This record gives sequence, C-alpha cells and structure tokens, in this order.
Amino acid sequence: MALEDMRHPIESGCPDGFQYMHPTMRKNYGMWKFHEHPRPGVLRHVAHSGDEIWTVKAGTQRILDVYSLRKLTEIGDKFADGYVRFTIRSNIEYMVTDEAQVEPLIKALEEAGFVVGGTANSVAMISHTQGWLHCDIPGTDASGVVKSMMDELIDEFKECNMPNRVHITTSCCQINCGGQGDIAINVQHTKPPKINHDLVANICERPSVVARCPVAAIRPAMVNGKPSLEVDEKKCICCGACFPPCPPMQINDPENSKLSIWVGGNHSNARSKPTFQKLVASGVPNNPPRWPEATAIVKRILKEYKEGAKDWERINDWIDRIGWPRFFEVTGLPFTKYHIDNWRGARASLNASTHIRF
Amino acid sequence: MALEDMRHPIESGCPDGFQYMHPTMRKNYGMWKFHEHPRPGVLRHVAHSGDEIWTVKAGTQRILDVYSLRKLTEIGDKFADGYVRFTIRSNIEYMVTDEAQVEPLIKALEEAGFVVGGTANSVAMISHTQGWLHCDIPGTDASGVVKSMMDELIDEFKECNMPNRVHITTSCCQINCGGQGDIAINVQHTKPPKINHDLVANICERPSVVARCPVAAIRPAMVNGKPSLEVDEKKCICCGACFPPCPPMQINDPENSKLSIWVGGNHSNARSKPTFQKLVASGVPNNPPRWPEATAIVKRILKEYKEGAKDWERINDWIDRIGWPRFFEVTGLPFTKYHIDNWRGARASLNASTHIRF
Amino acid sequence: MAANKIYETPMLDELEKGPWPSFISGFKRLRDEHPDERINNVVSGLLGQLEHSYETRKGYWKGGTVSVFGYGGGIIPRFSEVGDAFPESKEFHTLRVQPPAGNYYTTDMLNQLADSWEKHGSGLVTFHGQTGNIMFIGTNTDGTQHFFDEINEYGWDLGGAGPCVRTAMCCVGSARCEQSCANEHGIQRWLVNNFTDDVHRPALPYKFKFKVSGCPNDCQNAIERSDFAVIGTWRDDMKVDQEEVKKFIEAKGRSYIIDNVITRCPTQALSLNDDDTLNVDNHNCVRCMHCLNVMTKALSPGDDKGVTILIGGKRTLKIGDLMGTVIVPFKKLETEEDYESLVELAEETIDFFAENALEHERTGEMIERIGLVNFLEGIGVEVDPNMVNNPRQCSYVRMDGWDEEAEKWFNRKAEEAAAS
Amino acid sequence: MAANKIYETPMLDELEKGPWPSFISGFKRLRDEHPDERINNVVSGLLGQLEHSYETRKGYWKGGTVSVFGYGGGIIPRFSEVGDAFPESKEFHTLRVQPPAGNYYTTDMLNQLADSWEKHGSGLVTFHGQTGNIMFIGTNTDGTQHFFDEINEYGWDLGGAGPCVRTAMCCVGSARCEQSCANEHGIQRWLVNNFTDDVHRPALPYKFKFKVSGCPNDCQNAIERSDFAVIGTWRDDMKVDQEEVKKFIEAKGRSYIIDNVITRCPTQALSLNDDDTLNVDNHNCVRCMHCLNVMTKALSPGDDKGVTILIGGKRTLKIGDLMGTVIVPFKKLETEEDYESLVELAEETIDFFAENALEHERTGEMIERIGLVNFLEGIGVEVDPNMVNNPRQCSYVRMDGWDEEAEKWFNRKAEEAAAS
Ligand code: SRM
Ligand code: SRM
Ligand code: SRM
Ligand code: SRM
Ligand code: SF4
Ligand code: SF4
Ligand code: SF4
Ligand code: SF4
Ligand code: SF4
Ligand code: SF4
Ligand code: SF4
Ligand code: SF4
Repeated sequence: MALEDMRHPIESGCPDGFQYMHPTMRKNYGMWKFHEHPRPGVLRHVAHSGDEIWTVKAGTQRILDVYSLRKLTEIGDKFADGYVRFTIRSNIEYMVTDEAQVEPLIKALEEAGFVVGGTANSVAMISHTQGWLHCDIPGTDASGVVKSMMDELIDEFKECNMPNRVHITTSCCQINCGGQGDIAINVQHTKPPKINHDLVANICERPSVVARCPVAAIRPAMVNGKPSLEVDEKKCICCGACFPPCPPMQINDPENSKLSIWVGGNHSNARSKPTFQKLVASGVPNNPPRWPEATAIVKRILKEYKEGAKDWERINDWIDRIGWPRFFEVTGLPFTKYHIDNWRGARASLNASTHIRF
Repeated sequence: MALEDMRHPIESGCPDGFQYMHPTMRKNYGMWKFHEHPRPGVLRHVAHSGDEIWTVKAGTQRILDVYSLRKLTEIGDKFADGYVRFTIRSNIEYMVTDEAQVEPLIKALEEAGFVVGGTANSVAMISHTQGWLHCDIPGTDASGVVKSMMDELIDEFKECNMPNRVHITTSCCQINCGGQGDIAINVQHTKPPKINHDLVANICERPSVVARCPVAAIRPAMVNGKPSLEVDEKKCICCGACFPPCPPMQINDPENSKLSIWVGGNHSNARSKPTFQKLVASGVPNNPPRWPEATAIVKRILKEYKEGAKDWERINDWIDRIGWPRFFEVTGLPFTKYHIDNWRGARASLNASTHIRF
Repeated sequence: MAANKIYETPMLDELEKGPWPSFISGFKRLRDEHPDERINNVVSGLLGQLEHSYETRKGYWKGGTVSVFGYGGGIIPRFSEVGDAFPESKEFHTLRVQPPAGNYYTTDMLNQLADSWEKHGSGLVTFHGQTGNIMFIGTNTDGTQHFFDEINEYGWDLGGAGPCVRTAMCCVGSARCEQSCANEHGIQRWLVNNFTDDVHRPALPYKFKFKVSGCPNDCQNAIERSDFAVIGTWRDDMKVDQEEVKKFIEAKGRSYIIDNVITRCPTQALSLNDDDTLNVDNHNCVRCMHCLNVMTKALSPGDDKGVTILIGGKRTLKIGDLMGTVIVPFKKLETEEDYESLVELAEETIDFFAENALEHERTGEMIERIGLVNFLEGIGVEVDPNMVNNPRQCSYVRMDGWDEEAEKWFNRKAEEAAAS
Repeated sequence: MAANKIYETPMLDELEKGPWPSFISGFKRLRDEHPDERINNVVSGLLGQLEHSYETRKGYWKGGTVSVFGYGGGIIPRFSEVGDAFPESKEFHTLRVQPPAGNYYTTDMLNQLADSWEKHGSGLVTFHGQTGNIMFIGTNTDGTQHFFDEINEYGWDLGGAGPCVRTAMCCVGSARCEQSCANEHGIQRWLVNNFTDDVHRPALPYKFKFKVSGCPNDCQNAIERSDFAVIGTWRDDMKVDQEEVKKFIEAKGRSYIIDNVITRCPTQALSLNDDDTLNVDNHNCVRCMHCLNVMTKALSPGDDKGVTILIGGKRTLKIGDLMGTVIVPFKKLETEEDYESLVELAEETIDFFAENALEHERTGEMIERIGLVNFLEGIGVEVDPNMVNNPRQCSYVRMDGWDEEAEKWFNRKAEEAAAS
C-alpha cells in the first residue's frame, strides 16, 4: 500500500477511565469513608454519601483466550451491571452496589472455574511475566510456573489465614520483569554464556554489548578470523545482560539455568520503609511442566511464616523480628557463602555489631 | 657508643595489670554483682562476696606535668590506699573499699583543682588528640580546644542531667585519631593542598603519594623542570591524606582549614547496633585560643538533646525518633547539599520511602 | 473447525490438571473450537512450539522490527527460530495497548476488543502486563497494523516499548479507596499524555516509567518499579474518630490494639489513653499507613492532601535493583497550575535524563553515577532533609561553598516563614 | 630555677582561665618552678612554639626517624621546623609505652616513672593516648634511649608506632564490672604479647590494632576502632532476679519500666507480667545490654560466657570509617586451648593481612576490596548467618558451586547436632 494511503494514528494516549467506571464509583470519586472485608474475595467500601460498593475479586489464568474473556464479560453483564476492572495482579474485580448480588456473582464465577479470593491477608495471585510463550530471552516459562504454584496455593488464595498479604512474583530471566515480592522465584544462570562466534559479527553491535556487562567481563576479540567477543569467565557473574543485545551470547542452558528464591521484598511504606528482597535459596532445578522443587520451598517458607509471624507482619517484618539465623533454622534452608553479599554497598549488609541470635 | 655496648631491650610487652590492681578488685575479679551510682563521679560496685569498691572519677588536663601527676599520686596515697587507674577518656579513677573515704577524697581532689564527675549520664571528658603541641600534620590544636570546651561544659560533667552518656571527641586533622562520638568536632579542609614543588622531589616518594589519594586526584608531573606532583582540583576532596607522606602537599591553611561537627556516633551495642556519626555543621572557624563558635554549636545541640530526648536515649537514638528534619529544625542548623552523602554506598543514606516528617 | 496440524503436547497437558484455571485449556479451546481456522492454526503452532520449549527447556522466539505506520514502538515483534517446525505461528507479535487510567472496562468494550482481536489476532490477550498494558499476544505484521487501525478508531492507542516513555499505571484509588490522597487517574493522564510523542517514538537513552499510587501503601509498587513515582499523602493531622476507636477496642480488646497498632508504629507516634481514646503525635507520624490500615473506620488521612515524588526506581540491570528517592517531599495538587507544575517537573526530569544518561542507563543509575545533588541541581530542585535517611557519614567532600549554601537555607526558611 | 628565655604567650595565657584544669598552667610550672634547668628551657621553647602555632594557626613539627636500639618503632620523632626561633625544644620526641592491661597503677609506680621522666624528658606525660599508650611527650634522641633503658629495666616496654601490631586496650571489666563476660586482661595480654616482635619491628602493610571489651557495651570502642575486636557476651539465658525486678518497679513505677526497658528492647524480647515479674525471650534477645544496664541489680549475663570477634574497624582513611564485622559469633574462652586457638585466629588474620593487603591498607579496607567471603576462606572460618544483617540483595553473583556449599552447611549442622 502506498505511503499516502496509510492511515495516520490518532495519538489519543491513555484513555479516560471515567467513561468505563461504575456510576457509583464515579459519583463517590474521592469520597470513600472506609472499607470492610466481609469474606475472602469480597470488599465492602462505604462512601461518605452512604453509597456502597461491593467488590468481588477473582483469579484467572492471566493470559485469556477470548472464550474465557467472554465468559467473564457474560458474568459481568448478568450479575454486575456490566462493569469490571483488573488489578495490578491481573485479577478481575466486579463491583456491585447491592449486597444481594454478591453471592450469585461468586457462584457464577466459581461455576465457570474462576477462583474467588486473593483479598487482604491471603496469598495474592502470583504476578508473572512472559517466559517461553513469548519472550526472546527467557530461561524458563512464566504462565506454567504460576499455574503449577497456584494449583498448590489455591487454598491460601481462597482463604485469608496468612499474617498479612503475601505478594509472590516470578520472573523468567535475570532481568526480572516480575517485581520484587514477599517471595520471588527468579532465574539464576550459573554458567557464562556460550558464544556462537560465527553469528556475533553480523548480529551484534559489539561496543554496546561490551558496555552492557555489569562487571566488564566482555572484550572484543577475533575468533577464527572473525570479529567476535570474548568473556572473562573468572569475572562473569552469569547475569545474562549481554544476551538481549547479542543473542549469540547464549546464556540460557537447560541444565545450568536454575531458579533462585528470594524473600522479604516489601514495597509498601506500612510500618518499615520499603525493603528489597533477599536471596534465600538457589540452585533450584528449572523443572517443567510443574516445577515441584520450587513450589516445595515456597510452601515451606509460607508454612513457617504462617506459624511464626504476628498479625500484620509481612514476611520481611517477621524475619526482622526473629532474625535471619532463625529464618534459616526454621525453614531448614542452607546458609552458604553465596548469601553474603559482595555487590556494591554490600558492606551495609554485614553485621557490624555484637547483636547475635543464640 | 659502640654497638656491642648498647643495651638490648627486654621485650616484656604489655605488663600484667594484677600487680598494680587494688587487692579487693583482684580478690573479686570476675565476681561482681551489681553497681550503683550514688552521686556524680562516684560508683559503688558490689561483689558476690559482699565486698565493695567505691570508685571516684576525676577529670584532668590530659597532658600532665609531673607536678600535677605527683599531686594525683599524693592524693592517692593519702585517701585511696595508693591504687589508681585511668579510663579510656584519660580520667583518673580512685578505688576505695570504705564509703567513709569517698567524701575526703572528693574534697582533696577538688581542692587540688581536679573535677570530680564524668560518670553515667553526664557529658564525659572530651577525648582528644595531639594537635599543634606535637603532631606533624595538625590543622588545629587539641588540648586547647578541649580545655576551652570543658570550661563551658564543666557543669554537665559534674552533674548527671543528660538523658544518657554523652561522649564527645575531637580530632585535629581529617585523619581523625579521636574516635567517633555522640558529638565530634573534626577538622575539615576546604581547599586543595598548595604544593611546594621545589621540595617534592627530595622529600616524597611520589608513587606512594599518588596511591594515597582516595579519589585518584594526584598525578606525577614535571614542574619547572623538577619531578613533582599535580592535583586535579576538580576531583580533590581536600582530605589531606597526601600530606603525611608528602609534607610539601600543604593542606593546612589558617583560613581554609575549618572545623566540622558530627553527631550520632554510638559504639555501644545497647539498643541499636553501633552507628556512625553524621555531619551536621561545617565551615566553623578554626579560632584559637578558645574556639567559641564550635563550642556554641555543641552547646546548642546539647541543649536540644537534653530537652528533647527520653531517658536512656543517646543522641543517635533521639534523632532516630524525632527524625533529621526535626533535628535541623530544633537546632536551627542549616541543611545543605553537603549533607547529602555522595561517597561509596551513599545510596543507603537516601530516603527511598514516603516516610516524611511534617 | 480445527487446526490442520495438531502437535503432541504431553508436558503441556499436565498443566490442564489442577484447580487453577488453565491457560493451556484456553489455548486448546482456540485451537479446537474457534470458528476461524486461522486462529486454530496459529494457536496450534504456538502450542507445538511451547511444548518444544518445555521439552528442551529453551525459548525459541527472536525479536525484530515491526511497528505500525507513524509510530516507532508499542509492538513486541516475535519471529520463531523454529518456524519450519511450527510454521503456523512463525510470526507472533504482541501489541501493547494503553489501558484506561485505573483499568476500568465495560463488558461491552471488552467484547468489542475481543471481536477486533479475533479478526486480526490469535485470540489471546492479557489484562495486563506488568507495566500495565493490555497485551494482545500473537499476530503477524499485517494483523498488527490492521488491529491497531481498528481499535485506534474507537479510542485505543499503543503503549511504550523500547527506550521511550512507557505506559503508566495508577491504583484504583479515589474510585474506591478511602485511603486515597490524590486523583490518581488525573495524575496518570496528565503525566503520560503529555509525553505521547515520547511514548510512540523511542528516542530516550532508555525506558522511563511513571507510576501513581494514591497513598503510601503504594499498591502500584511505584517506588520500586518506576522512574517517576507519584504517591499520595497528607500534611495535616490524621482524622481520628474516637467513637470508632472505642468500638474497635470493645470488639477486639485492648491488648489487640496495643500489639497490633500502638507497638507497630515505626515512630512510636501512637499512645492509648486510659479512657480508650487514641492519641496521635502527628508531628512524628511519618504517614506509613499502618494504623489506618488496621483501623479503617476510626482513622483516615487528613484534609491537607498532596503527593510525594520519588525518582529512580527500577529492577536489576545493570547495578542491581534500585528504589526511587524522594525529590519532592510534599506537593499540593489542587489547581490546574499545580498539575502543570507537576508536568513541568516531569519534563525537566526527562530532558535532563535525555541529555545526561548514558545509552541504556535508567534514571536511577544515572543518579547513582552523578550523585543526587547534581541531579537536583540539574532539574532545579532545592535540597531537603526529607530526601535522606541521614546526613553524610563520610568527611570526603569538598565544602568550600558552605557559607553560601547555608545562606540559601536560611533565606528559604525566612521566605517560608514570611509566606505562612 | 627558671628558663633562660621566656616567650610571650598572650593567646596561651587565655587557656589558664576557666575552671577546667589548665595544661598551660602545668607547662608554666615546669618552665618556672622545676629545679632542672633543662626542663625549664625545653618547656619554655615548647610554649613559645605553641604560641606561634596559635598565632599563625599552623603546626611546626616534622617527623623523622628515631628509635631505640633493637627496635624499629615505638617512638614518634619530632623535629621543629622553627627550631631557630625556639631552639630549646627543637627535638621533642614522644615515647609510646605500653600500659598494664586495664590501666592500673600504684601511686609508687607512677612516682617512679615520673622520676625517670624528669631525668630524661620534658616532664610532660599523658595517661593515655587514644590507642592506650602512656605517652611520654618530649625528649631528644639521647633522652629517648636513656629513658627507655631505665624504665625497661623495671618492667616497661614500648608500644607500637608505624605499620605494625599496635598497643592493645581492654576495659576495666572483670576487675570491677558486673557486666563483664570475659577475662579482658588475659585476652589482651595473650593477644598482644604473642606479637611483641610485630609490635617493635614494623613490617606489616599498615597498622593492626587489638581491642577488648568485656561486654557489648563496648567501653573500648573496639568495633569502631580496632582491626581485631574481642567482645564478651553469653549464650545461655540471662539471669533475672524477680525479687529485684519487683523492687525496681516498686521504686520506679510500672510505666517507668515499660517506657525505659520493655519498649526499648531492639527485638521486643521483653514483656512484663501482671505480677510485676519480667519475662525474657532469650531466643530473641540479641545481648544488646540495654535492659541489664538499666536494671543492674535485677538482670545479669548468663553463665555460658564467651566472646564475639569482629574484624576490620578503623577510622577515615582511605575509604571512610569502617566498623568491624562479625567473623566469630561466639567463642568460649575457658581452657588454655581456647586461648591458644584465639591466638591462632589472630595469627591467621595477621598473616593473611601481611600477604594480601596493599601498602597502607587496613584489614577493613582489604576485606572491602576482596570481599568478606574471600577473607573468611583465607583464614579458614566457616560462614554463619550471624555475620550478616541480611543475605544478599543483588542477583549478580555466580553460584554454580551451590550444591557443594549447601552440602557443607548440612554436614556442619549434622556434626553440631551429633556433638551436642
Ligand atoms: C511483557 C512484560 C512482562 C509481562 O509479561 O508482564 C515484560 C516483558 C519484557 N521486558 Fe520487561 N516486561 C514487563 C514489565 C517490566 C517491569 C515491571 C514494571 O514495568 O513495573 C520491569 C521492572 C521495572 C523496571 O522498569 O525496571 C521490567 C524490566 C525490564 C528490563 C530491565 C530494565 C532495567 O532497567 O533493569 C528489561 C531489559 C531491557 O529493557 O533492556 C526488560 C525487557 C523486556 C523484554 C522487552 C525483553 C526484551 O528485551 O526483548 C520483554 C518482552 C517480552 C515479550 O515478549 O513480551 N524489562 N519489565 C511486561 C510489560 C508488559 C506491559 O507493557 O504491560
Ligand atoms: C571506665 C570505663 C571503661 C574503662 O575501662 O575505661 C567505663 C566504665 C563503665 N561503663 Fe562505659 N566506660 C567507659 C567508656 C565507655 C565508652 C568508650 C568511650 O567513652 O569512648 C563507651 C562507648 C562509647 C560510645 O558508645 O560511643 C561506653 C559505653 C557504655 C555504655 C553504653 C551506653 C549506651 O546506652 O549506649 C554503658 C551502659 C550504661 O551506661 O549503663 C556503660 C557502662 C559503664 C559502667 C557503668 C559499667 C559498670 O557496670 O561498671 C562503667 C561505669 C562508667 C561510669 O563511669 O559511669 N558504658 N563506655 C570508661 C570510662 C570513660 C570515661 O572516663 O568517661
Ligand atoms: C597520639 C595519638 C592521638 C592522641 O593524642 O591520643 C595519635 C597520633 C597520631 N596518629 Fe593516630 N593517634 C592515636 C590514636 C589513633 C586512633 C584511636 C585508636 O587507636 O583507638 C585512631 C583511629 C583508629 C584507627 O586505627 O583507625 C588513629 C588513626 C590514625 C590514622 C588513620 C588510620 C586509618 O587507617 O584511617 C593515622 C594515619 C596513618 O596511620 O597514616 C594516624 C596517624 C597518627 C600520627 C602518627 C600522625 C602521623 O602520621 O605522623 C599521629 C602522631 C601524633 C603525635 O605526634 O604523637 N592515626 N590514631 C593516638 C595514639 C596514642 C597512643 O599510642 O596511645
Ligand atoms: C486492587 C489493588 C490496587 C489496584 O489498583 O489494582 C489493591 C487494593 C487494595 N489494597 Fe493494595 N492493592 C493492590 C496491590 C497492592 C500491591 C502491589 C502488588 O500486589 O504487587 C501492594 C504493595 C506490594 C508490596 O508491598 O510488596 C499493596 C499493598 C497494600 C497494603 C500494604 C500491606 C502491608 O501491610 O505492607 C495495604 C494495606 C492493608 O493491607 O490493609 C493495601 C490495601 C489495599 C486495600 C484494602 C485498600 C482499600 O482500602 O481499598 C485495597 C483492597 C485490597 C484487597 O483486595 O484486599 N495494599 N497492594 C491491588 C490488588 C492486587 C491483587 O489483585 O492482588
Ligand atoms: S523476565 Fe526476562 S524473560 Fe521474562 S519477560 Fe521479562 S525479559 Fe522476558
Ligand atoms: S553474562 Fe553478564 S557478566 Fe557474564 S559476560 Fe554477559 S553480561 Fe557480563
Ligand atoms: S588527628 Fe591528625 S593531627 Fe591530630 S593527632 Fe591524629 S594525626 Fe595528628
Ligand atoms: S587532599 Fe586528598 S583528595 Fe586532595 S589530592 Fe590530597 S589526597 Fe587527594
Ligand atoms: S495505594 Fe493507597 S489509595 Fe491506592 S489503592 Fe492502595 S491503599 Fe488505596
Ligand atoms: S500512620 Fe504509621 S507512622 Fe503514622 S501514626 Fe500510624 S503507624 Fe505511626
Ligand atoms: S565493656 Fe562491659 S564489661 Fe567492660 S567495662 Fe564496659 S560495661 Fe563493663
Ligand atoms: S539485652 Fe537487649 S536485646 Fe536482650 S532483652 Fe535486654 S534489651 Fe532486649
């Protein structure tokens, strides 16, 4: 098609949400008084005007086929005035004004196979990324990992019997598009990239690949007559940062790309300031289709957290109180030299005191 | 004298303290039960055996002429069984077993011009260094600064009406032989060293001088035909580290060598882990013989601490609770760009939260 | 209808088991039941390639360059490295489409989007990706253009991909949350829609993300995950409904409120009076939200609302995760001028970023490299003690400008005093 | 007698005013009243030069090389840069003499030292310098040798100066303090006297300091100021005398104990029972000492005492102040073997330091450069979670040895279990 015939985009940007918002929410915008949590998966928000919004939250497979999507809209039409929203964890929320609508709505959702829950002090829907399904650099899958884990954690999603919200995230490469989390399951490569030297010259802009390496382990080199790249394997920390700009730097490896588990990432400012997650386990096999080893560790941590933490303590709050030595003791996870940070600012992570846990 | 006639040292090292220790302390070594603080400057330690040691602590000019020293020993002979010790802050301690000895001892010390106090929640004797009196690199004096300040703080030394112990330190150059402290008065140079190029070649081992610079601002250079050193004044942080190994790098300057004041250094593990001191004021004139400007700031900080802190809060504990914005508010000290750290690991000092003080 | 070729998927079949909704079952429905053979085949190929990934534990997509006419970004192009084995899905691009602020939809609109996507794409869609975009996953180059042309006509635009301003996110906030201290939706649209050109035509050193949360609970992870985080808060005293406090204590008991509220305050700003009323030291309250979260009826934010702005959050590359740093402790957002000055600050920030960041360097990394003060001076923001946890610990700094800097502070304080 | 020449000292005279003991008055006494003219003159010159420093705000001493026969260090040599103006004190060296562990003296011994110093030196002395040495300040090269020869005969030896093992310090501890969990004096002498050669003959990359505190109050600032800090602590439950607790509450009131003890515990390990007895969660107590400090009669350390060892504390040069890091969370010190193994650890550390540190690099800086783990492996110490505030935050690490390392941990735990 000739250029002039091409359609020019309307740069409308981010649409106004009000046009799709439930009228009661529009009416009471910014004038909400309080909320209650009548049961898992349901929130009752009351406005100063006296109006109420009952929210029913349901978990889905994040990646929806149009059938599932239409099923969700159909339920919305029947039971929820035709208004929905999605949460940051890809849960769907139906908002109704009349308590009477709640039970039928829940029934319809559950009959359709969706899972009502994920509110308050539950294990929230695990947020995930693309993985083998679509990304160009994944070390593992995303949807599959999450489906496997949610199958095991579904009761914790449906009931609210954790000390506080548990926000779990996953990422399918060390770039970590999934956020940090109370528990995070991430990829951890353990070997330097295998370089396909024949391709480097044509595919990779060598200087910018060199610049990508966090530890300056890459240098340009001639390999069998062709301009290529060389990695100092002593320096290489197997982060995979060189792979996206230069696919011949093959970092993904069926055997040596492992999973690692991190805990204590808390982004809310409630109580303590936001905290970064910390490494607790690594070398976990990347084991499709159901990744049982990773799930087992997650469940073990959740069990101890559930038993050991006080109400309202997030995982980081709990560990702050009992101390890391105790965390490793109760979870039975090994403490290794790899747990001792040696990255920038690592000094702040060392114990410069006699505060010892016995 | 010919070598063979020289006397060979007896390498006896650190002497055994027991030979000089009060017999009651020797007897009850490691078997003390508790202590009380009957009055400022006096401690009563009781052993499991029932024995008691009454300690009377007195402040002195740290650098003693033999007259003052003999005065102290004479008092020790008359009133304290001939046993004394010195504390880490160069106070002298007399230890007696009989309460009746305490008052006469105090009287004798005070008549001789020494100051009884410095215990518990007082302002302890300021620990200091050598300064112009003896060091080869000082930016200011030490004994004189401390004498001037103690003249002003003597009541806080003699009475115990601070929320907790106040440990003040001073140092006479940026090397900081004085430790950190609840309050520290340090030297802060503000201009790069003036280099005496004629002397560098003969006096300085240039490579090791270059190596001393924390910011790699020094490079070897030929200056009017002679091998010398050059400083990149953009990089130079005026730390003076190049001066000791190379005196021609004249860092000390009557005008531009200023004093800075730091607070919150706490080395005990009580409550929080040990903390580093933080910069609060700089650009304070180095103003002999009495340094009134520095003393005024110290007194202002002590005043607010005394009024604002809870019992047992050290200065760092107090500021932790009220927050730094409030500290600058109540002390009236200016907050400047220099307070924002940009040294290694500075990131940990930035506020990555919405915890704000209003 | 059905796909021409069905690939064996023994491993993926395992993911149809278990109580959680199965994406694989959804895929199979498209493969086996959808009326459009194109969709049957595309999804069949996708399943085949995915099974192959599961078996070999490797990914087989590579990037490329696909965009819609007039734009440089917004598409994540995917070409299969095993296209010969699974030709049906050898092109499988994703369109990133900006959601409405707050992620609201009518069911009708969702159905309409589904209709369009069935015409041109795989029938697979995600609400939403981690940056907040609707991800329409799986179409070829033509489909990309046609689908965009169609939905763009009824109000939808592409989001960001590549080194550009990215799609923004905000929490549900004012629409349904009593904690909200800000008009999240307005803030998001004021900000991101001021930069549509930078969204559609990647020309920055690297990506730049806005996220907006209505209160310090930060339900959008804005501090950790965005370059420019805007978070609602308040400046005056929090509101205490003492009657509700008493009710709370009647219901839960004194020790419950002591153990779960009083002792959890990070700054000991709370105390319980003998008459079961609550005492708040608002001067020391740091607006962490905890007590308001526990006592939703009794406690609420004050009236003097505004936002705190933090800059520089991001994930791992290339120096490790960074959280944003406070650069504006408090800013009112009431008048049009207030919003304009917010947008100006964003412009200053992005201009400075564009000029000073290295290639593929995020704002947080840039600040780490040049120091916060240089950044503040670059965007014309004054220092404030709320920007730091504590003042400097190291004496290694040249301070010969001390007197002028002190002067600045005293003048500012004098002005503030005069103003108030 | 009197000095031949008296210099005007208008500025120093100001320091004779005020209630605090004046060092200047002391100097003048030596200048004007001491029977020995040598002393009158030396101190007169000193006063003259010091006044000159006060007036010009500069120091006028330079270093040099002076030592006693057989030793390389222990002396701080000082030659005046303005010796022509103040010839009497143009040589003004300081001897650093090691004090007895704990800083105890009989008055007789002090007098004897004063006698010797009057014979050979200025009559100025400090108990003690910041590293703990007795500093005999001010003598010439001959005086240095003769004074040392004389006091060395009756039991005194030089301390460290230069790149060597330095004079050590310990608190009063067991001799008079109920908090003491260690034999501070024994530890100090076991350690430093094992290295007398390294004290007297500087041959290390840089200085190395030992400091010993009997409990976590750390009255010697060991964590901040020493390369090798040994600090007493205990492993079993602290001792609680409930009767004394009750007395304390009777005397001070409940709210006092709540506000000053219960709520100040860093780990909330304390709770007050309704019968006014105290409950200690020893499992979560981190031995910070606070509650014991406040309630000296009611609370005391347990019986299973030992020490925690931290390495790498120092002040500002060259990377900023560093505190020591825990490398041994707990070590019993009862038998001779225990002390020997402590000394061995010190030897391992100093050997590793000698071999691996750069010139003028302290242990803490070395550890910062090579990483704690490399240091631990170098001295053969196993990792322990008590060494860190928290595990690593950054994923940038190569972990292909994970399984072996995990194995090590499990084996150690198994052995410990078997042992206990
Ligand atoms: C799709 C998505 C994951 C998901 O399934 O939800 C995603 C997918 C990719 N991310 Fe991401 N990122 C996604 C949200 C994030 C987030 C979360 C967020 O935005 O809150 C982060 C962490 C926050 C941040 O910005 O740091 C994130 C940090 C990255 C990074 C590392 C950026 C950094 O500075 O550390 C990269 C690598 C890069 O940009 O070079 C990256 C790159 C990528 C690429 C483009 C990989 C590549 O370079 O080709 C992935 C394309 C996958 C695909 O085929 O679609 N993605 N990425 C998310 C975007 C969907 C959407 O637009 O809504
Ligand atoms: C004598 C001395 C040890 C020595 O061998 O010289 C000593 C002796 C005692 N200290 Fe200390 N401390 C001594 C220097 C220190 C230091 C080091 C310093 O001053 O530079 C510290 C750490 C400094 C810091 O943290 O910056 C120190 C931190 C403590 C603490 C912790 C205070 C806190 O809450 O943070 C206590 C506990 C207390 O106050 O009850 C303590 C308690 C004590 C007790 C009460 C212990 C006891 O039960 O006997 C002793 C009586 C002190 C008094 O005079 O009130 N001592 N104490 C030192 C006296 C110095 C002086 O003359 O002023
Ligand atoms: C005399 C004394 C100050 C005082 O009046 O008390 C002192 C005086 C000097 N110190 Fe110091 N330091 C003294 C205790 C300290 C301490 C405190 C301590 O040991 O607890 C420190 C901080 C702790 C530490 O070790 O870091 C200290 C950290 C330094 C440094 C910096 C070391 C570092 O790694 O940062 C230097 C510079 C150097 O060694 O190159 C230094 C260097 C010096 C020199 C030798 C300056 C020089 O290079 O010529 C000073 C000689 C002054 C003189 O003429 O006597 N002095 N010095 C203290 C030693 C007396 C004694 O032996 O008892
Ligand atoms: C719907 C949602 C915002 C949105 O626009 O999508 C949301 C909504 C609410 N959040 Fe949130 N939060 C939502 C994601 C988050 C996140 C981000 C995330 O999940 O990745 C965080 C920060 C995560 C972190 O810290 O790592 C978050 C931290 C909180 C907190 C702080 C919890 C804490 O104590 O640390 C509260 C306060 C509370 O729990 O009472 C909170 C409270 C709430 C309340 C109760 C606010 C209110 O009064 O309405 C809302 C009901 C939540 C519920 O379903 O129980 N919300 N909330 C998000 C639901 C996600 C989901 O479907 O599971
Ligand atoms: S985490 Fe990595 S693999 Fe997964 S979507 Fe993001 S970039 Fe792709
Ligand atoms: S994997 Fe990471 S560390 Fe290794 S070469 Fe590539 S970029 Fe550098
Ligand atoms: S602080 Fe500096 S000037 Fe003062 S004694 Fe130590 S080294 Fe010398
Ligand atoms: S003063 Fe410090 S920063 Fe400046 S040149 Fe000398 S050593 Fe370097
Ligand atoms: S961030 Fe605050 S305002 Fe927004 S949804 Fe969460 S709790 Fe409500
Ligand atoms: S909001 Fe947070 S800081 Fe403020 S009073 Fe409540 S708990 Fe304390
Ligand atoms: S450190 Fe502990 S044992 Fe030593 S004197 Fe101080 S309080 Fe007593
Ligand atoms: S010693 Fe410290 S940590 Fe232990 S109980 Fe007492 S106050 Fe708490």
